[in-house]
Parts: sequence; structure tokens; C-alpha cells
Amino acid sequence: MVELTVREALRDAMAEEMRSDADVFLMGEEVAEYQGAYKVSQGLLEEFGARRVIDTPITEAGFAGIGIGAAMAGLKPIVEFMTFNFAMQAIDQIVNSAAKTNYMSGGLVNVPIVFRGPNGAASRVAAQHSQCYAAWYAHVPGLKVVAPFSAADAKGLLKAAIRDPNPVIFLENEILYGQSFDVPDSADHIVPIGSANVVRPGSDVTITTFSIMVGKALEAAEALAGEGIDAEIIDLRSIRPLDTETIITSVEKTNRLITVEEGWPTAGIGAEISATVTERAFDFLDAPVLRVGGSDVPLPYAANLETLALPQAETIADAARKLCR
Amino acid sequence: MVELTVREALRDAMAEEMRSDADVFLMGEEVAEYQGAYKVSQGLLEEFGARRVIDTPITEAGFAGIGIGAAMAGLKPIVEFMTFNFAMQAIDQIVNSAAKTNYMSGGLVNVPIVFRGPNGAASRVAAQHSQCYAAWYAHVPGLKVVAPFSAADAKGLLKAAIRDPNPVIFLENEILYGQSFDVPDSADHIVPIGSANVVRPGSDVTITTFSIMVGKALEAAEALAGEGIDAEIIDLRSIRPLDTETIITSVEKTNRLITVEEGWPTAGIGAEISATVTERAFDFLDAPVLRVGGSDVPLPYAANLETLALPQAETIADAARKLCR
Amino acid sequence: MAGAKKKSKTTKSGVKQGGKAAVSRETLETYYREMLMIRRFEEKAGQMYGMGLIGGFCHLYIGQEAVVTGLQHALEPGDSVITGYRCHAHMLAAGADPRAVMAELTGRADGVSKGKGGSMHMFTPEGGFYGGHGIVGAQAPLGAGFGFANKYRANDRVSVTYFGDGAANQGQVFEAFNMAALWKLPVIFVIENNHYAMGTSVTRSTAIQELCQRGEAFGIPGQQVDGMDVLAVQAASEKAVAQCRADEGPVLLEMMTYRYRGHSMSDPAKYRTREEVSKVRQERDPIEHVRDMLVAAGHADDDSLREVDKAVKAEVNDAAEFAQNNQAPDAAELFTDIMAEA
Amino acid sequence: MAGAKKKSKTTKSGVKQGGKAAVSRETLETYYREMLMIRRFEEKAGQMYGMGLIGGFCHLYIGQEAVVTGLQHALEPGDSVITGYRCHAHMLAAGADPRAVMAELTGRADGVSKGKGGSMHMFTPEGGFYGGHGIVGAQAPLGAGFGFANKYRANDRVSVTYFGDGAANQGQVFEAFNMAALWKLPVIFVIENNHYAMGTSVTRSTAIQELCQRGEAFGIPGQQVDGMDVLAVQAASEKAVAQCRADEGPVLLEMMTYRYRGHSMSDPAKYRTREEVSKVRQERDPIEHVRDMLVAAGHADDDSLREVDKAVKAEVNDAAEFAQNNQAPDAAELFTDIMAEA
Ligand SMILES: Cc1ncc(C[n+]2csc(CCOP(=O)(O)OP(=O)(O)O)c2C)c(N)n1
Ligand SMILES: Cc1ncc(C[n+]2csc(CCOP(=O)(O)OP(=O)(O)O)c2C)c(N)n1
Ligand SMILES: [Mg+2]
Ligand SMILES: [Mg+2]
Repeated sequence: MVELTVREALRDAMAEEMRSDADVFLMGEEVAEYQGAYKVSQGLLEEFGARRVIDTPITEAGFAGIGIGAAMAGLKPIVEFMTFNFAMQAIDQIVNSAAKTNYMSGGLVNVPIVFRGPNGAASRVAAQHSQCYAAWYAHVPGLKVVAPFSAADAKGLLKAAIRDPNPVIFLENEILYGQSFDVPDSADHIVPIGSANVVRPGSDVTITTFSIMVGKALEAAEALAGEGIDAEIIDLRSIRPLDTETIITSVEKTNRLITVEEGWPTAGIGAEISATVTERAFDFLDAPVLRVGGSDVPLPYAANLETLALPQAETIADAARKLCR
Repeated sequence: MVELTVREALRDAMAEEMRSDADVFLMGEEVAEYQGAYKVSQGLLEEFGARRVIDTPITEAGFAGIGIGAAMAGLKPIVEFMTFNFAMQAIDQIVNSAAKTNYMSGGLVNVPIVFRGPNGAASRVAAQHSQCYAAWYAHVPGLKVVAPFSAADAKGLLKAAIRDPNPVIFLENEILYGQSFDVPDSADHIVPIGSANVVRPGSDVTITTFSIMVGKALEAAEALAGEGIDAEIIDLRSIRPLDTETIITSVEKTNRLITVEEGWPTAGIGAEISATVTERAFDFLDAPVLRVGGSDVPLPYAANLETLALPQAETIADAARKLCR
Repeated sequence: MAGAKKKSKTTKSGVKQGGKAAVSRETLETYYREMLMIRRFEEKAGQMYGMGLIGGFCHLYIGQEAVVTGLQHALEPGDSVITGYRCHAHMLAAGADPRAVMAELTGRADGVSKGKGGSMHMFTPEGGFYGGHGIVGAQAPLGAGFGFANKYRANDRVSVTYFGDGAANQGQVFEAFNMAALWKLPVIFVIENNHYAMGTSVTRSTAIQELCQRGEAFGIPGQQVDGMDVLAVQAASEKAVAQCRADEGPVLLEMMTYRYRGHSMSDPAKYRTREEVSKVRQERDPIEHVRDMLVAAGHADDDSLREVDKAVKAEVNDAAEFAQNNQAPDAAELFTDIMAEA
Repeated sequence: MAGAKKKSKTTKSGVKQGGKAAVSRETLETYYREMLMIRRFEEKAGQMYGMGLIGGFCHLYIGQEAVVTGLQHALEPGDSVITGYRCHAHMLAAGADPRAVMAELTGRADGVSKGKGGSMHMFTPEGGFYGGHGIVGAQAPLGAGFGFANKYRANDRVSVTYFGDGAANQGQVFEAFNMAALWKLPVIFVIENNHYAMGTSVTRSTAIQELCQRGEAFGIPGQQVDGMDVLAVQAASEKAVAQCRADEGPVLLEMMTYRYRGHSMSDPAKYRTREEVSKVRQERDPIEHVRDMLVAAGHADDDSLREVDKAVKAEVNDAAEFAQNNQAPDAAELFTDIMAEA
């Protein structure tokens, strides 16, 4: 094990895959000379040169499309969006050109590409820079969607994503970039897409969550433990495909479920999990599934309103208290 | 009452609002001289002239943005997308510029605009032309989202949408355009956004649905009635805000719920409704909520596969049989 | 073009360019047969649509045959081609089996896309053709991406990226232009200017109708070419291909052409007069043009041409026969090909 | 420009254009005060950001003051202005209360957007300013939409639509150009070319750096203007405004300017040398330029200028004071303004 920040883990994942596969390259705004707007690509230009680490103009539809075309031609592009908010400019390419082509071509043309970048709220960057796209992308067949929390998962999942022959949406979190975790010290460390991780076993209530909210859920679990509520925390890691087996196994044990996400609740990931568990483990539920999500508002800038708008450890703990009463 | 096709009802709604409010105009591809790609704007150019019925180049981001700017300036644009698939090109404008501005400006700048056009599958137009966007738009605070089934609702809701001071996503259905319904014969016929409609009362199971699937659900209810299953069909009409009161009242009576939609199931409207009902009426549910949705695949072209991919009356009836066994 | 910084010059060669070099009998015969094949294939597709054997949208290429035929002859194996939904002809030009193309149109198991794509979504990677895309303009960055891949691999392959006059207004086309020029990607952007985007004529979609100039501000030289003259198309394409292979950056060709049929099978085409259409058919038909050359040079007469026509028709009829009788895809296919396997 | 069909000519007037007409003392004094106000305001915002009183992204306008100042003076009530996230100066130029602007930066209840928008999202419809938009390039169609509304209403108001050199590559900008030219919308597109988009210089984002030519292919005449010379800006703007008011269609102005600070507060700006920045500051500073003119003409001396500075500083300090002490928005505000009420 080595201690790495999420930022370093992501960089290492890219560097390792680029070393072992000459078809892998990175493109995006400020990824090369600037070393990444959030310094995720630190050092890559130096190691791999301008042929494989490519600064683009601010034209998301264009360079996403170029990446997809290059992937159709057999390369394995990593396309960084400075944040996923800007990927809305390119979402037609992602959905119509990347996600649907393998199917539409009867399997003749696949699109091995990774779209990555920070997703969701950062710190006080307001409504246009803070949207969580997990639910939108999870909606779309033909995509895989992952959203790691720890550096180990960030690295292992990104390597899996780069090797995947399909388009993968890789949702990072800006606030997590600087957080450190233990990471297996091996270039073979891969986390397969599609498996959730029980990061805290517990018996009273299952909490499913992903990305930065895993940390908040763990905090909540600490507080709850002191009150005699033993929460099991599932880090989904993969949003599509969703590891429903792990979730259902847990609910069969705890009989209670809270879903936590930072994004908007309506037709969100929590809704999906609630509906799935209701369909498949209805008789195991002792109480209604509760959803904790971001407030149903465009994210405000003011510090106090932002804090109120996003789920906090306390919000999660409160939901558990309510459910386990 | 007069009998009108959905196509005519939509046209009449626009014409009436344009007659009574000089700030209302229609823009989009082929809306003027061609009379609409699906002839929805038949006759409008003739009546209102090229100043108010405007053909655009094929540049969705551009003309959606122009519409939004004009709305910020106080006009009341109706922006037609030839289909909502093409609105993905403009979705950043719709979400970031239209939905979020009232909030970001602290209420100083609102955006009274309607985005309308066919949504979902038509007949065998394959994956890139058949996506249902109800779940995506419903996810976003700052938008209203409606999806009428009948001509009466199409007319009443479109008039309400045009008068609404907020951005409204108006999801039509190409196959419904030619279907006829009774429509109140009055320019005052308005259907307020946010209210569902129980189109068939029943006692055994609640079926929530919208748009073209209302017809399929009614068909299914017919079949079920012969088998002693009395289904209550709720036409949601408005997807955001969702009329949860009507849904819950119904579930409290029937104790069973099936959600039906044409779109993909993951994080769909069915998921939202299932989660909401589970949260708020858990104790009234005698069985798990079942979701019926489009298959989780990009829509195929082949006739037999397309039929399999989309919910049919039989699919819905089967779900009800399963649930009411 | 000396370098990307130099302002590129756009030339408008008009109708006569290219068509003057001596062309062999064999070449002319090939063009004739290939263009006729496209036309007859499309006519048959139109009939089958009318009979309900083909569904959804179906965009025919009739009238534009010279463009894809002339261009394809400037290419070599390893070059790639991409276009929009009006793609049957591009498939045939890329060497796809007419049976499999027609079976895709009928949505059957042995269609090129197993019946899942239909008229708008066909691919034949073997022949270097990568679709068949339904979103207007979206193929422009994709095609630039093929150019990117070639540059990345430092081979001398080119990417031909077709789109329409309507698509030429789409923002992402300009984004693709900018990056293609900045990175000197070997891409030939081809505007198939058939004067209409659905019901909107070029004069109604833009104030400046010289679409060949659209790349200038980014450093892409443009050229207007008579797209009804297969020899002019071929000559201009050869030049463009050579420029790309020599690593001199992207080129924009505006092919002036015309579609005889409606935009798709459901378009009554009331936005233009019958006279307009028949004038083009009579005066500029690309197939008649080659036919005339063949006859004038003494390479062909009515009889020999009738033989060609017969052979082409037989092939088309065979494809149609196959496509009608081929079975529907297995129900299980609904859930295959969503994801590629590693 | 005689008509939309005629190819528009782009002029590059360079550094000296416009600055030669006799300018009154009062005008110069006004420019000086207004530009200084912007600079001091931004400096204060930078300090407050450093103190943690302002959060998120904060993009300062320091160095570019002449652009917004010169342009605003060509406008009249009823004209509208829109820009991106670098918008504090545009707010002040539009007459917004510095207290309310600064309180928005600190995210407080009496901020112009009630603290909900922050640095990037400010609006003052009263002053004709409509934001304050965070998505690069998205304001271009929006600004064209204001032009559309004016044309629709057949008034003679103009829409000024600012964006950056980086934004000038965005596809939707060209879509807006095309429709603005096609419909002859009264829009002045203003590229604030400060040579960098974040860390990417114009030379690295496009092969052809004459951004003023970007509208030509659509029929929009362009002009390069010395954006460090408020008089040049004002003169070019007057001309552009007159053209729009006369219903002659859109205009593109490329303002050659420079930002002294990093892209946002978190940018170390390693992509350029200190020397590059200080050379511009020394040789082309827009405020010094007016100051020199005032002194040379005998309209001002060190003392009088010091008075102006003092007054400006007092106003800025007052705003800062207000913004620091203003209360946070009420928690209930989280759920207001999601929807406008009928
Ligand atoms: C983004 C988008 N908008 C609208 C459409 C609907 N549409 C399909 S083809 C077409 C016209 C395109 O015309 P052009 O680019 O000239 O190509 P042509 O059909 O003439 O070959 C339109 C509007 C679409 N498919 N995609
Ligand atoms: C669509 C989009 N992509 C990326 C960003 C991130 N971003 C914000 S400002 C900026 C640079 C813009 O540069 P320019 O247009 O030159 O304006 P300037 O900042 O110099 O005023 C970038 C890349 C964004 N906000 N929107
Ligand atoms: Mg065309
Ligand atoms: Mg800049």
C-alpha cells in the first residue's frame, strides 16, 4: 500500500495505462501545459509528449466527437471535461454517437472511450458549475458510469474504464482530489466496473451512496454508532451497471434502506435504488426506503445556503434516526 | 366539444395564444413554410406572417439560445424542436440558461419560454431518433415538464405553458398527432400544469402513465376488466411538478401500483414514482410497485424488435396480472 | 498552403473543373455502372418503402451519385469515410454487399447492422465506412476523429467527412474545422450541397451561400466543385487527398449537387417546383453525363448500355429478393450488442 | 454593408483608430473615474477573496477596463448587454450599486442576486445588463436573442454580446453569427481578446488568430480595435451601434486587450512570463493612458487625480464594508426563486 491522493491515483492510472498501451491518449482543456485545471494530469505531458497529451480549444462537442471518432478508429481516448457541467455541450455526442453505435451497428463498431472529469458541487461555484450528472448518464443504455470515492477505487476503476471496450463515464469529485487514501502498490490493481463495496458493515440500516457522499455517510455512521444504530455503508462505485445484488443482500440483513446522493432527487439514483429494492426485496423492508439528496434547487452560491442545499453527515444521520426509531 | 386531432389541438393552442398576445411567437426548423415537419404549425405562417413564425437553420443550440435571450428580454417564444432528440444539442441552454437563471438572479430575470416537439419513439426511426427525455428534464429544478395524451390536454396544457413565466418542456408524441379526441370548444380551455387526471377509475390497481402509454394502459385496462381486475389509470400529464397527491390517493384506495413509461427504466419516471409512493404511502402498499418501461436498450429498427422493446398493452396487462394475483 | 497561419484561399472552379483530362474507357464504364447501381438500388428502396417493406425514415441519394462515386475512386484501402443518414450510396461505394444493405433496410437478420440500425445507421468498417449517423452535423467531429487517429498513427490515410448544406451551419462543424486546421488533421470535409436541407433552401438558411468559404477563418482552403460531374469530383478529390496525404492539413470541398427525390420518403417536396427538378434531371444528370461521354467516344451504344442496365437491375432485384425473404432478427437480439465484450 | 449577400469586409484598424477626435475634459474625466472604479473594485475583490470573504470562482477584469467603459458610453437606455462570468465590471458600467455587487461576491442577503448567484451570475435588468453566464460561449446566442427581441419589436435598440477569445471557438457562437446575419439582428458581438483562455493562448487554440474575421463567412463585418484605448473603443462602438440602429445587421468587434491577473483567483498564471505582463502594464495600461491625456491637456495634475482616487477608494471601501457586514441570506431563501410567479 502507498498513500495517494485521489488526484495522484487518477494520474497514476492514466500514466500506467498510457505506458502499457500506445493507443491510450488524453485530450481536453488545459490537460497538457497547464497540467490539468485541477492538476490531475500533472506530469503527463512531460512523460508522454504533446502527441498523446493534447490541449484542446474550449469546444466540448467538437473534441468529444473527435475522441469518439478516434475511438471508432481503434484508439482509446481519455477525454477530460474540465467539469461535467461543460459536457452538456457534448452530451449528444456522448449519448448518440458513443453510447448507441455498438448497438446500431449490430456490434460492428464499438467505442472504447473514457469521459472523465469532476462532477457535482465543488465549493461555492454556484448553479451552472455544480450539477451532478450521475442520474442522467445512468439512464442511458450503452454507457457505463462509475463514481469512485477512495483513491484506490479511483485508480482501479479508471484503469478498468480505460481498458473497457465501451464508453465509460467517469465521474470524479473536485473536493476529493486532495484527499489521501491507501492504494495497492501495483500496476495490476484493477477494480472491475459493476461491483459495489461494503465500506462499513452494519446491521441496522443500509446506506447506499457514492463519490464524496461516502465520506459523509461514514461520518454519519460514526455518530450513529454512538447512539446504538449500526449502519452498513455501501459505496456503489459503479452507477451503471448497478450492483443490485450487494444492495439487496444488505437490505435482506438490515431491512432498512437509505439512499444518499448529492444530486437532485427527482428521478435520481436514489429513486432507482428505491424502486429496485421495492421490486426485488419488498418483503424484507421493515420501513419505507428514504432518499437523501441535494435540495431540489439550482445550487446557490451563498455559503449558508450551499451547506443547506447539500446533504451533510447530519442530514444522513437524521434520516437514519427517523428510520430506525 | 369539438373533435380535434392532437396535431390540430396543438396548432389551435398556439394560434389562440398568438392572437391574444403579440409577444408570443414560434420558431424552429421547418415550422413556417413547410408548416412543420409533422404539420403541427399548419396555417400559422399564413395567419401570423414571417415575423412571428420563423424558420431557423438546423442549429438547435443557437436558436434555443436565441429563444431564451428573447424570453429574458420579455418575449414569449415557443421553440419547436423537430424532435427532442435534437434538443440534446441545446440542452445546455435549456438547463443552464433557461432553468437556472431565475434562481441565479435572485428572481430578477425569468425565462418565459416553451420548448416543444415530439419525444420518444415514433415508428421505426431507430436509436438516435427515439429517445424519451421525460426523466432527464424531470430531474431539473427550474423546469416544468408536461406530456399530454389527449388533444384536450394537449391544447389546455400548451396554452398554460405559453402563459407560464417559466421554461416549460412540452413533450409531444408523433404517433398521437393524428389521433382524435373531444376538445372543449373554448379559447378559455386551460389545463393547469401540475395536475394529473384519473382517466379510468378503478379499485384493484393503480397504473400511472403519460403520453402515448395512456392509450396502451387503457387498452390493458379493458382486457383486465374482462378478467375481473379493475385498474385505475392515472394520466400524469405533468411530469414536473408531479401530482403526487392524486397518485397517493389512488394507491391508498387500490393498494397496488404499476408505473408505465415508454422511456428507459433506470432512474426514470417510474423509479421516481415508486420511490415517492414508497416513502409516502408505504403502509398502503400490499405489493411491491412494479415498473413497466421501455427495454434498457437503444431502440432497434427491426419491426419485431421495436415492438418487443416498447411496452405494449399486453406488457402492462401482464404486470397487473402478476401484481393482482 | 504553406502553413496553417497563412490565410487559406478558396477557389471556385465551377462546372468545368477536372473533367478534361483524358479518361479511360474502363474508368468511364466503371463510373457508369457504379452510379447506375446506386440509382437503381435507391429506386428499388423507394418502391419497397412504398410497399411497406421498409419503415421509418428513408433518405434516397438519387441525383447525387457522382459525388460519392468520384470521391471513392480517389481513395485507397485504409482511408475512412463517414456521413449522415443519407448513406446507402456510401455503403455501396465502400463495397458493401447490396443484399446486406437492402436487408438492413427491411430490418432483417442478415442486414449489415443485423436489422438494428435501419436506413440511417449502416457501417462497413472493412470498406472503411463508419456510418450512417442520424444527428445533423454530428459526423463532422467524428470524421475529424478519424483524421486524428491517422495523424496519431503517423500513417498517410485520409478521412473523408461528408455532410449536407444544412449541416454546414451546425456549430460543431466549426469546432471540428478549428481543431482539424490547428492540428493539421488529414480530413477532407465534403459538403454535399444539394441546395436543400429538408424544405429549407440554402438561400433561406444563411446570408452567404458560398459554403466552401466556411473553413477560411480557421485556415481551411475550400473549393466548389461540380458535383454532377463525376470526373470533376474525382479530380478535385485526388487533389484534396494528395494534400492530406502530404500532411498539409484539412481541405473543404463543396460539391454542388441536387437530390431529385424528397428529403425522405415522407416529404412531398412542395418547396420547389417540378420544373426546377426536371431541369436538373435533363441538363445535369450525372449518369446521363457519363453515358453521353461513353457514347460520344464510341465506347458504348444503346445495346451495350442496356446490358449494363440489365446486369445492375438483376443485382438490385436479387438484393431486394433477398431482403424480402430474409428472416426477422431473433428476439434475443434485442439484448445483444448493447455493450462490446472485452 | 449594402446587404447581407455582399461579402462583408473586415478591417483591422489597429492601435490608433478612433483616438484622434477631440475629446472633452468631462468625457476624459468620466472615463478615468469609471475605469479606476472598476480597477479598485476588482483589486478589493481580490483582497477579499484572499481573506476568504469571497468563495468559488472569481474572475477579475483588471487590465480590460477600457473595453467595457468605452463601449458602455456608446449605448443608450434600452440597449442590452450580456457577457460571461467575468462580469463585475459590466455590472458597474451598467450602473449597478457597488455595494450590491460586492455583497453578491460575499454571498449576502443584499447582493444583487440575493447571494444566490455569486461572482459569475449577476444581473441588473434596470441597467440593461443580463448577466453573468458561466458556460463559455453560451451568452452568444442569448445576446443574439436580445437582438431578436429588438428586431421583433421594431425598436432601434442594440444588443451588445461580449465573449472571450477562447469562447470565440465555440460552435454555438457561429450558429448565433449565422442567424444574426441571416435575420439582420442588431447585435454587436464583442470579442474581448485578452490573448488567453485560462492557460491557452490564442496561438494555441486556433490556426488563424484574426478572430475579427470569424463572422465574414456569414456576412458579419469585423473590426479589430485597440481595447486598451478607451477612445478607440468608444469610437468603434459608436460606429457599430449606428450600423445596428440603422438596421444594417450585426457587427463583430475584436477588442485587443489583456488581463493582468490570473484567469481566476486560483490561477498561478505560469503560462506567461512576468515580463509579458509588466510590459503591457507599463506600455498599454488603459487607465494610465487616459491619465496621461488628462495631464497632457492640462485637465488634471497629481493632486486632482489623487482626489479622484480617494473618492473611488472610499466608494469601494464602503462597498466592501457593506458586503462584509451584510447578513447571510435567510435559510428560507433556499427555496425561493426556483420558479417565477405568474
Ligand atoms: C441536430 C438535428 N436537427 C434536426 C434533424 C432533422 N433533420 C434530419 S435531416 C435534416 C436536413 C439536413 O439537410 P442537409 O444537411 O442539407 O442534408 P441533406 O438531407 O440535404 O442530405 C434535418 C433538419 C436532425 N436529424 N438532427
Ligand atoms: C463550455 C465551457 N467549457 C469550459 C469552461 C471552463 N472555463 C471557464 S472560463 C474558461 C476560459 C475562457 O476564456 P476566454 O473565452 O478567452 O475568456 P476570458 O476568461 O479570457 O475572459 C474556461 C475554459 C466553461 N465555463 N464552459
Ligand atoms: Mg441538403
Ligand atoms: Mg481570453
